[in-house]
Amino acid sequence: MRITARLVAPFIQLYGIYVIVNGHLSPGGGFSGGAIFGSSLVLVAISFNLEAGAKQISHHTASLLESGGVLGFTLTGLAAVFFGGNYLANRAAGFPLGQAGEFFSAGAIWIITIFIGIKVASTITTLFYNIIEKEQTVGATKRTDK
Amino acid sequence: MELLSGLINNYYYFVAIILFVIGTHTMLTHSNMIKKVIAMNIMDASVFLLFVAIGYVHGGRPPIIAGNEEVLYVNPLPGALILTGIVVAVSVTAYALSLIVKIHRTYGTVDCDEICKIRGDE
Amino acid sequence: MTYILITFLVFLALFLRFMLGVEVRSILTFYLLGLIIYLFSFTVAEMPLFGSIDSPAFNEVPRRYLESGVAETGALNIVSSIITDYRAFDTLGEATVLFAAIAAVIATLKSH
Amino acid sequence: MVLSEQLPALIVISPLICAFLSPLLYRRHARASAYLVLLSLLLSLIMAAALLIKVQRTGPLFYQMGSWPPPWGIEYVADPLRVYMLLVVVAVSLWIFIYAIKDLEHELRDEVIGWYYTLYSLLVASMAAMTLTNDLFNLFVLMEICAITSCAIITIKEDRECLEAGFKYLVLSAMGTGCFLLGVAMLYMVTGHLNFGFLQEELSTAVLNYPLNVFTAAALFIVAFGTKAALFPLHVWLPDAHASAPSPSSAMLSGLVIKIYAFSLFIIFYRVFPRSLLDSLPLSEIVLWLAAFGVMFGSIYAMLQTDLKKMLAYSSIGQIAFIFLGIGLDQRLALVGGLYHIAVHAITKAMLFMAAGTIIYATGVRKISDLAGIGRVMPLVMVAFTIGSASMIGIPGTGGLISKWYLALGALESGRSLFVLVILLSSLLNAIYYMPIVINSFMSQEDFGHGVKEVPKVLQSALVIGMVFVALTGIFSRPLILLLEEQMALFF
Repeated sequence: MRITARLVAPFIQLYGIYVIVNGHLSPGGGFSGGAIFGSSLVLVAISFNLEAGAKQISHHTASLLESGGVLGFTLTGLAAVFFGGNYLANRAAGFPLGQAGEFFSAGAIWIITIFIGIKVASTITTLFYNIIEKEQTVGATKRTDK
Repeated sequence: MELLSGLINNYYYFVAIILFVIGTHTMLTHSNMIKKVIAMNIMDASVFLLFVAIGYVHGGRPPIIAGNEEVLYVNPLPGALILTGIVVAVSVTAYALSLIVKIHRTYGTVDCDEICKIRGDE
Repeated sequence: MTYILITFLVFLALFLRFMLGVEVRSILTFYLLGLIIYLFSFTVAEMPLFGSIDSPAFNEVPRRYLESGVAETGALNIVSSIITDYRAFDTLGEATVLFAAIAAVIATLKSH
Repeated sequence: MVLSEQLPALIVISPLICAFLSPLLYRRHARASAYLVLLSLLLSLIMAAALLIKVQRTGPLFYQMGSWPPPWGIEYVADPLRVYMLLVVVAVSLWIFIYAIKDLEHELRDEVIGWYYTLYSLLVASMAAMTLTNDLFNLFVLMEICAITSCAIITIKEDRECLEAGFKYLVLSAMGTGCFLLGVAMLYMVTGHLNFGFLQEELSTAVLNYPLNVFTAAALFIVAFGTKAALFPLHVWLPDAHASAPSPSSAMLSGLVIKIYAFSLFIIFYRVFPRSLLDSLPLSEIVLWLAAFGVMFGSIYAMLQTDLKKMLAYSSIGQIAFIFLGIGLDQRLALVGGLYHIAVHAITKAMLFMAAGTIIYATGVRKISDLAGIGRVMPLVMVAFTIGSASMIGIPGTGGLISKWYLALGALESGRSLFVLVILLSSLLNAIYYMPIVINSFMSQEDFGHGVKEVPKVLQSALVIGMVFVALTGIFSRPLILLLEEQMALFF
């Protein structure tokens, strides 16, 4: 089980990143990619223990990434205002669209997708840790009571 | 008869409505909180099903543009909206579950009727 | 006209039955929901035909997304271009919901 | 880049950014985080005021998110009516926040206060956006943000009652949003639009082809918003939730959150459904009767309560029904009264909850019967409570009277004098349960029998601001009433 998890986890993470960055070309996008990436971290945490999972992404980093993800999204929108479009504008604000179908294309979509991916991945791990850690401490106190 | 043929033609919509009612029923009659949350998800899922079914077009392909040839694509808007809706439902579920964890810790039960009893005794 | 009244009364009755006993409650709910399904089935029978190209939902809005989406946003995946460009504010709201859920979970679990 | 054109987006974004920053900031600088929220709300308030001036001068502002024209993108509309509501939301939430900074210290633990700030600013942002949005699906997303955050500011308190109340609220509001989304799906199915303006255009033809769909959607909308705004038979969650929450949350929930749903229902009725449909359906009739029952029910139940905050919560059920009465009467003057009541009740009820919160802060007393003689110990708080009660009852010179006056005028003009009776009767009932508290607290022979802590300056100043606000709604109501009358003339 542990060996499988260790073997599989990097591939899942790689696949998650692939889904995120190709969101504008193929099925997928920030949400699905972020969920895939986040669940790989959860997988590691489940199959080893919480510390091993925490080594991959610490608590503090997760919350930093979380705020950062949404904040990046918001600021991208504000940047559009700054460049002369309306809020969250893409073409109207002059983001370079590039050649459709190329990897670096679609202007703000590319940026926003990555931010969403970061946000969703960190959300899944944070949710998992918050619920699990509390259970563990409660379980620990119960055991000492006995 | 008209009703029946209408239902058969639109059975996707009808199934969604039935699911919605099942969700409502479970939510209102079961006192177990976990079941209530599951019912909440069933309700949401039924509406998503209805929404996505609206967007389907016979013979349509997923809306990922490939090449320039004339192909029929399905309506992309409901899919995009439901992607948003699913994430919203997930976050509500996560919050509800954490609330249940907390309730279980303070009351020692996840059953609404028992909680009412406990509060009545106080 | 009567239809809307009935639908609404049924929903009201659902909430009113909190005042009754448990057995009466479950039987009543069962019949009421049967009634709702019956009423909704008329609505369903009246809905636009499933999968039809002429359905009102397939109007100029998705057509423009499909026809000029690639040129206007540069993304081949039209669903992506809708959620992150045409209707990006919805997606910002959605990311905010996620953030709110996290904040709510942490606030709830920490406060003990 | 013209900044004044971007105001509708910036007003929403300012508290949002603050919400994302404050958990990062709170860990190191707790104070700075509070000031950040204060600053962002102040910024929003200034921008909202600027928006109101601009809108009154140049007419409604249509803001296209992402520069995409309406049927394709999301549109925000700032017309005087919505900006009036926006201004109420931002101003009242700024004022409640001043109170919250101090009050929270004794109600919550230190670690969660930072998260409270986050949730609070998210709530304000979502409500501000709900007043402006012109898109049904966007409204759904905002409603969910609002639902989660408003539940979370209840359950954040270390109290088992809060958890249960919060869960009940969450489940029922999730059901409400479920119904709303089903309604949206049905409207989208028959029209293919989500934008209010386009929907209204399409619906007038769609209702001929698919009448049942449209009717069902309308019924579902009433159920959805009725649940969320605690319209009479769907109010079961409100008393527990509002009474057990921390005082600033109670003020926020009772003052603003339920109003915003009533306002959204109003906007959907008059901006989405075409006039001909409203005339042919008994929609407003249903709302009217439920509201009339709600007015009576809320007042009667409030009389039976022994807990101060629970009484205020039941009184909210009665007062929110006044707003629905305005919508239900479907008449110009009644709507002016109902919409003015939003502002009046938001300010008054928030102040009453603050006064109750201050009493709990200083003495720990929650029972109404224990309040005898408190007026001599805490004069400022009880004066605030008295002014608030006066406005609730509708004593001449207060905002409460003006809104009830317009409601009654509207009822008379549409030939429904029965509802004038309902309004009068409810004022009487309000007097029956508010006046004894006031009289007891000042005139009672016995002394106040509990220890009293000193009330911090911040709480006092918040109450003073509240008194000024309540007085303003009474004395300087003219400009607002004129604005509302002008706007209502567009609908009839």
